[in-house]
Amino acid sequence: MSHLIIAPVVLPAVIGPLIILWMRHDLLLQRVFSVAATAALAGVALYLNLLAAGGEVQVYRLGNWAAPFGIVLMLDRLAALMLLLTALLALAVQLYAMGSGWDRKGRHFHALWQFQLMGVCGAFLTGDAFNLFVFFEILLIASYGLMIHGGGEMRLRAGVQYIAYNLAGSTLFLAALGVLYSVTGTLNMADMALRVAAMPAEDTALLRVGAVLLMLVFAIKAALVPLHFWLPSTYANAPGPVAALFAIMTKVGVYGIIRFFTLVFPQDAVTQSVVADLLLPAALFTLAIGQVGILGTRHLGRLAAFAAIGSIGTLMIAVAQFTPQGTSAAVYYLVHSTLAAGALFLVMDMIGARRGDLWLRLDRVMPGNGLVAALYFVAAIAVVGMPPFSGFVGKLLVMQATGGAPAMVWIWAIILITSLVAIYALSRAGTILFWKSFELGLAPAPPAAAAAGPKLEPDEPVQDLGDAPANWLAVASVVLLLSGIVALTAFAGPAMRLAEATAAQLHDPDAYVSAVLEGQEGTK
Amino acid sequence: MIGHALLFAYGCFSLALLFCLYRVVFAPGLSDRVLALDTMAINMIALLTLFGIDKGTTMYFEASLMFAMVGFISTVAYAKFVLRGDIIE
Amino acid sequence: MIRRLFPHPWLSFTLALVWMALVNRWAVGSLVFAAMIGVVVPLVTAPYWPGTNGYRAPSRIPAYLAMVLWDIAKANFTVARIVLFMPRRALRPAWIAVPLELRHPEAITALAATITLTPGTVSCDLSEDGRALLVHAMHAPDPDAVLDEIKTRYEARLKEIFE
Amino acid sequence: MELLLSSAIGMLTAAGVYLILRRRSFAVVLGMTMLSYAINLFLFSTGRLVVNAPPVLRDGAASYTDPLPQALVLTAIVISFGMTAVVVMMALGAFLEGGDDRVDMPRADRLPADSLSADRMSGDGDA
Amino acid sequence: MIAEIIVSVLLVLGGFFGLVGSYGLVKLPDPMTRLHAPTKSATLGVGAVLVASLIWFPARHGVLTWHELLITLFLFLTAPVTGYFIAKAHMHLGWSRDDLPRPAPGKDWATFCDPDKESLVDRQPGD
Amino acid sequence: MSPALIAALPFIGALLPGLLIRSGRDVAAISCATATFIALLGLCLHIPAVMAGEVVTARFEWLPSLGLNANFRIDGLGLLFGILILGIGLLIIAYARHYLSRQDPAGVFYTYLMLFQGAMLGIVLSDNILLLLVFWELTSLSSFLLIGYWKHLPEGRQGARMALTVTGMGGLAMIAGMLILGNIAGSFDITDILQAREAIQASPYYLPALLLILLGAFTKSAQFPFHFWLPHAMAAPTPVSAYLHSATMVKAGLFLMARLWPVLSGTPEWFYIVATTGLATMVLAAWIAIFRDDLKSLLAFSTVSHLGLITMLLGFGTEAAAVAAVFHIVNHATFKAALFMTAGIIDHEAGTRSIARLGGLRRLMPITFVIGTLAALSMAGIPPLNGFLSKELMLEQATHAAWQGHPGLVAATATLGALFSVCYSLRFVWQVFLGPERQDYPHRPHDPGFGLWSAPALLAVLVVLIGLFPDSMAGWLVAASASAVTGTAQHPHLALWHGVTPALMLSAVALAGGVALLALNRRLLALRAAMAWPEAKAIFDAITRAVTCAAGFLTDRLTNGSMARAFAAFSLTVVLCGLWAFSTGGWQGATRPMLPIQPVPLVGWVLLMVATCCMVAFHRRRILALVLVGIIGLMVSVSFIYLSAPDLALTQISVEVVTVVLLLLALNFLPKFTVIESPDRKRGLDAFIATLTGLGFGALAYVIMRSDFAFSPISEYMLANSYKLGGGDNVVNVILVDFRGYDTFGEITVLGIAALTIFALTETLLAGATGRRLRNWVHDSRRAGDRHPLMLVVVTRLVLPIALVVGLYIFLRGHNMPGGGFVAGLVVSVALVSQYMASGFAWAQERQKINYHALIGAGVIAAGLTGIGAWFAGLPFLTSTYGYVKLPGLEEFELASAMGFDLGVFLCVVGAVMLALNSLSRIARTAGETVNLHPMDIDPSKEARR
Ligand code: NA
Ligand code: NA
Repeated sequence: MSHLIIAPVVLPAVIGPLIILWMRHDLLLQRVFSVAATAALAGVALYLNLLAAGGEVQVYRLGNWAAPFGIVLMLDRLAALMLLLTALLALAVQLYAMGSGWDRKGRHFHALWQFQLMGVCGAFLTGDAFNLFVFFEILLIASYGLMIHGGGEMRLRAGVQYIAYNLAGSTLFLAALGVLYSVTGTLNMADMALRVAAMPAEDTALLRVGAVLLMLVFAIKAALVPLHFWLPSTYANAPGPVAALFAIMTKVGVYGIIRFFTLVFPQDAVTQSVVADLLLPAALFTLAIGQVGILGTRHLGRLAAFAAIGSIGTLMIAVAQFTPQGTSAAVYYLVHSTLAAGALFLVMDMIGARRGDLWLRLDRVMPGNGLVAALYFVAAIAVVGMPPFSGFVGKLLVMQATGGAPAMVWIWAIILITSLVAIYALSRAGTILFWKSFELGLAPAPPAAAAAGPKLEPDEPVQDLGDAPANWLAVASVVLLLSGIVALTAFAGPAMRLAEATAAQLHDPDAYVSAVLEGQEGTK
Repeated sequence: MIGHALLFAYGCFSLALLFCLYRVVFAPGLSDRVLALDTMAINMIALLTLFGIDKGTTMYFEASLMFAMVGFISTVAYAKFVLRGDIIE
Repeated sequence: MIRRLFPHPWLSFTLALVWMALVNRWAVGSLVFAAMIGVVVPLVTAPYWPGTNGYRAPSRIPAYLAMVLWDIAKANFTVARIVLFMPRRALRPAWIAVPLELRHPEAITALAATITLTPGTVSCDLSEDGRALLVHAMHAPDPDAVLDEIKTRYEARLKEIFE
Repeated sequence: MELLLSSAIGMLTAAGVYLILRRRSFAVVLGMTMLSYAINLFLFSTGRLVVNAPPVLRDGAASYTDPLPQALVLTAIVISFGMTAVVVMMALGAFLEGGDDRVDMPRADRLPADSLSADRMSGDGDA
Repeated sequence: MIAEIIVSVLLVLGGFFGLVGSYGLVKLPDPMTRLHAPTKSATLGVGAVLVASLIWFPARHGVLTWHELLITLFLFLTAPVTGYFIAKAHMHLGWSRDDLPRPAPGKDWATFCDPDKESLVDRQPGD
Repeated sequence: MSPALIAALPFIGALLPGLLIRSGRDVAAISCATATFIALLGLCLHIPAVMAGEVVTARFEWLPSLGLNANFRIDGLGLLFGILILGIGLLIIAYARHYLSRQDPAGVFYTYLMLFQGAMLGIVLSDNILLLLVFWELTSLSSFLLIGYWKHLPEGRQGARMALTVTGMGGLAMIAGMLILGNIAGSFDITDILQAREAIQASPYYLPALLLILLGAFTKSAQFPFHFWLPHAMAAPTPVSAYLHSATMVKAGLFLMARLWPVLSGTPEWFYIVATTGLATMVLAAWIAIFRDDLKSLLAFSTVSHLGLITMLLGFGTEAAAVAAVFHIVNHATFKAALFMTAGIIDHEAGTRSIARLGGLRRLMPITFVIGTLAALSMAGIPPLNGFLSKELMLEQATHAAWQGHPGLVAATATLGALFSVCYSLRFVWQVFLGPERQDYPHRPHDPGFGLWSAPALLAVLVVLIGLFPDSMAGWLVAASASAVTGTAQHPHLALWHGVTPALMLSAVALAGGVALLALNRRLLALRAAMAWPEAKAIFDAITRAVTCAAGFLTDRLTNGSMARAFAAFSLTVVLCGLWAFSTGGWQGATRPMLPIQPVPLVGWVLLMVATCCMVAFHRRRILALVLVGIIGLMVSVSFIYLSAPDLALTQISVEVVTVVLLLLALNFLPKFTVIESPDRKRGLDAFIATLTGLGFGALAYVIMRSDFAFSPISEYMLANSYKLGGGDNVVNVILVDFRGYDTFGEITVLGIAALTIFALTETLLAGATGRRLRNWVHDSRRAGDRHPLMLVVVTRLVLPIALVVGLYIFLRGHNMPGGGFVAGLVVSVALVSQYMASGFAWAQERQKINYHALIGAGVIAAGLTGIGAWFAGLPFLTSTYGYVKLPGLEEFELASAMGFDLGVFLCVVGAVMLALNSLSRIARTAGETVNLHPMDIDPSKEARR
């Protein structure tokens, strides 16, 4: 048992308060410590991946209580991978937040950032259903703070909706957990898996209700249709780097579905059909509505948000197969779509900072047009899943994984047709943004008049974004994310081997269960 | 005997609660409602104490104390709200 | 030194009593703890008690309390009678302005509390200079009698205690 | 007793849902409060009901109320308090910034202010 | 036995006063009169019940608890304040200063005086 | 040189212009040319092996689990196309160096060009159809960039997008087709697929795969009805048109058909789809080309026509036709690239490409005239140029083909196409170079420099040479290539003269007819005008506009920002899914007896229900609603007490009061009434949804309470071990701080974050527009005179210390009795709130500076450190311990490490609640609240002392 398993939670949980205690008046210190903490988190996550690569599920028994009575942390390949993905995304995006000056447009950005990481990491690590709820709440409340960072009417209005909707989601989460506890009498996921498997067939009604409510909870987080209404306005109005970080948040929902419906309610369980029957149609609608939304919106933030919804649709199509092949495709696509969505949001923010707003309309040539255009081009290719980037590979994997499925024709048709829509939409947006502006024949726009939101430290010279059309830190951050995508493409083979090993581990929950419930000598 | 007395007191305070509810809902002004709410909290304390006597436990004392505190603070808060708008000036 | 340690000795004593009542156990440990609380809590809250000083005759407080308790009990029967049996039309409510001789906030508060808890009267407001108390009587066919009772029965005694 | 509790849960839920559908942030907050009452009672009820049980360990006691759902409810109460506080503050902020307390996003969130002058826009195929 | 009688009497008394206090809330004609009923009767009602409990536990279970006394004292301490505030609120909402006796010529009751009056305003924020 | 390296070289070359652009345009061009040349050289090194019938391969594992591998092969077909791509690429690079103006960013151009070259080369060298797909889509992307190179031109943008959309559509269809094909064949490697002809053609998925793949091929090669994008792509600079739209990219579709010819062709489906499409495209495009005024447009439609020709040949499915197709690919590439470059020169020098404004250039631009005429005549199929040879072969094959049993039909139509071809080719020569010289050219035309004409000249030489010596010039390449296409060794005999064959007769007819048609030019124009066809671009635009509008409409209507809709969807989804899940499972019915209903709880129930109903009915009167919420909260707390859960009651009621304070603080600024916004019908629907949800949730609770646990709950262990292992009698508290302390750790973090968020938001609000608005705030109602009434201040002085003592008491006993850090924190907070209410926040805060930020931080860290402390004992996070301590003179008391944890909880709660309230009250203070110097407004003792 390595104490480092809990480090992804404890590290941000200590750094966050420390920032509040001692650094809340010193932005530089905050930046240094926060980045260092995120980098350390990435290091820890890397180590945990090596630890998990052995194939053995690692258990950390909090409070030294025996499972299923205490809370356990579980480290398997999926959890380790999600941690690493989170840390890397956060690190890159954090650089952007600093480079673009977003982190100084309000208070406590870095502390909230760390708490956000704490919540996400905790959610990935936990092996306890109720503890998952708690960490969902941590990541949610930190996300509320980050979402409204910088203020402004629209952002606050969107924030109210976001909170209200997710509060309802949290309520549903509690209901689901209540139902599951009322039947199984346990909260430990491994223990629950055993009890679900032992459930007599004539007494499954409540269990099925619990399973389906739980799925809906995760579907809200993942923004599956028809529970996606909260996402477009939220992501479109969130500060760019925050929206980019939120790319991992929808994945928490996906993670929840993968985790619960491979471990607790696996393929052969009486509850499985409940989910499988609902998930695929929802995923298809999600994909369609997301991709159509890319074309249907005139706001770049919403465009990126709909792209994120669409990618969730694709991802869930793979997940909904509940086969090792589908799951491995999902794992690969998950990593890709997180990086791609993150990059797209950052690029959109760069555009917004240079043009003054995010409306898709004819305007003067923006400063640094070529560079931003190049970044946009690459991000857009990645998002729509055209070659040569991982989106294409991921799409192929998803299509191949659904090859023999009964609904194959539907799946493929929707994937391909909506891809076309997205290609058209993004090319249209790109040509308007980067090409059409030349038609006006005007000189590049002067520096954006005022970056959105108030500046809190008047004594500190806040550089105007327009002054530095290519703030190197911001650009480097986007390039980092995009090079992640490139790496994912170039090393698709090893990545896929990892994904397959992950999927194999997920679809063989016995090892997980026995890791939790056996070998408990020395615990209370 | 004590049982009957308890029952009587239970009935009285329960009825009292219903009266208070009536006054909360049908009142000409906010001050009446706040008064009724406060009275409700007091009646609740009485009921709790009765319950403690009934069950032979002193475990509900903190709750009674909390109810008393809550009644006081929220009454003052509502009244200050009416008087000044801002309750913490 | 003692003054610094016990800025409000009566408060210290009260808090120690409250603690003992709370733990509900007579033991040396509890007493020690009560003493500690008696020192610490008044010190912590002392900033909120600016400019309060000792009272003239605190020894008369118990007698006053006993009287008030008796009045409260009486008051309840009075009020019960009015509530249950007096027809609405017969009620003679009245506003009474009570000019105050008391000056200490604590004394005024004590008077107001007494008025509220006793027969058919509620203290409602203070004048803007703090020299008069507005009292509402539930059923006062003769307001002057009420005023008189307040002045003589309560205010005079409180003045003795506080000022 | 079960009937009373479950009907209360249902009533609170219905009230909460109805209020949340009311398009104003204050009503939504009230509705959320109702929902959180409902879910607290619901979660508590998953331990099944026991009356007259001692609330803490006591020698010779036959049965206790299931303590685990209670602990869960406590956590839920605290969390929903934090959330409520944030949503109240955010609603207030939105009201102060925007001048009304509607929860619906205004048109300006989806469409640009000058969306009527189509010549500057590129909604059509030509761009 | 004596204790039981005392307790029973106190309980009946408490119940009676509690009921009367709340009944007064319903029956009495105007808000100011209504204020009288609960501030006293309810207080005494709950006071009687608390004292009953105070007597009952040592008599029946042999444990002396002072908790009830604390609650009673707390209620007696706070009841005048709540009554005072409710009265003020009511005056503020429903009464004109001309319907009330003046405290002194040229003076006014605190509720009605000008809040921005020099003597009341010590300083503005930022001073 | 490895095929993989050859394929990679252009991509490496693509990086060079970017890196070297500061050294000038020549360096960029030369670096690209070098990379291209090396690749060409490397390719040519394989010629001997390929001629010997070998297939040169290079294999790299990329994504083996999918079957996507970086496998490359060089066979005859790949070689042919590779030489075309690289050879013509080289010429284009040279040509473009002189063509682009000073204002055009050359580095960008070369980068795009090399990207395209690499993608194209990748297609023809791939030995894996998924890899081929990758390159296929890359050509779409890079051509998108090239077509839109002149970003200020609307035609460029629209053309680029149209090309991307149409070819992208084909590419997407091809993905599906390729996946099906690979799954039938069991491999995605072309080598393997080429062996699986029988399996593929027998599969039920053959037709779908064929259709999907052909959709890709047809769109890329601009076959009817997808031909319309190509002319619009002519907005690109001419080098691009010459390269992409004549020599290479548009041939990718042909390449694909040729590549898969062995496995897909030979079936009736193949014949009817491919040959018919090709034939129709050939004739139709040629007909359109006759009337084009723009030189590049004319050439574009002629390209479409010739692509149709080749497609038709491939569609015939015979080996001889395949040979002809391959040969025409070579020929078309030479003459058409030359023609495009010629058109570019004319445009460059004369300043226009409009035929109407040209004519008589013969004397002014003699070199261009010669090059252009040679290439055009070849296009027309005039002997002895190479175009004639392959056209002859085509016509011969056409005479052999029978369409639905009609032998002459194909030949006749093909001849018509050839006739049109003659017509527009001659028109090109006639109306551009011949005729009288004009005085109104936009620029005075003259021959360009060597740099610009050398490339087309070289191609023109090839046109002649291949025509004269077909066997020696191109025979070997055609043979190798055709062998690769057909899968069997081909030894075609290419010759200028085959004797008088039917093909020759048809050729003659075409030539004569073409000349005649040209003579009738004016009448033809009238005819053309009479049969005005809908413009393809207009249709495309209409479709995309309609789709965009529909998407906009749908998106706007669906996600219209309505919270009510989102929530209604949420509720209905939850209820319906839950209902469905329950009804499809088994339930054994109630197994637990009901507890009896007693009168007092019944009263409570009535209170709760009535209060809730009233709350809904009166919710628009916000303060009343708040009072009713207070009642409901009170009832919920009491029911927890009744159900033996005092901890819950304590927490619920104390949270309740803080919430009320919070809401009142907010309500000070919010409207006091909610306006009715929904019509009755909408409210009825909402009520229905609400009722449904309530019923569902209530029923669920009922079912749960009447069912037994299926397994014994883990809480039994907790009850059994709370004291033994956790050291506490209050099991709930032991669960909170020990069994599930980690949850509580998270929970206080939530609270802390909530407060920080509120604080941060307040700061932001006050720093912005809201702050300005608040500073000018006018209270809408009359306000009472005194803010800090004497009586409250005096009583609070007593209440605060008592409450602190009570808080301490609740904190300390929590482990064994109801209470604990959380409730204690709330009690202390409430006490502090009462102090603030009495004397004002600022006054109180000034007296006792409590840093709430620090409290939150310290609380979380204290809790965290208690957890970390266990690490030093080698135990997991949050492992607790407890012991009994005896101090001298005192009795023994318990000390649990969990108390440290609970202390963290306490601090965090106080800090969070107070920070939140502080933030809210700051808003009020900004709105003009005064700050008092004294604890109470009216203090008669002050005057007495004065
Ligand atoms: Na808790
Ligand atoms: Na009171």
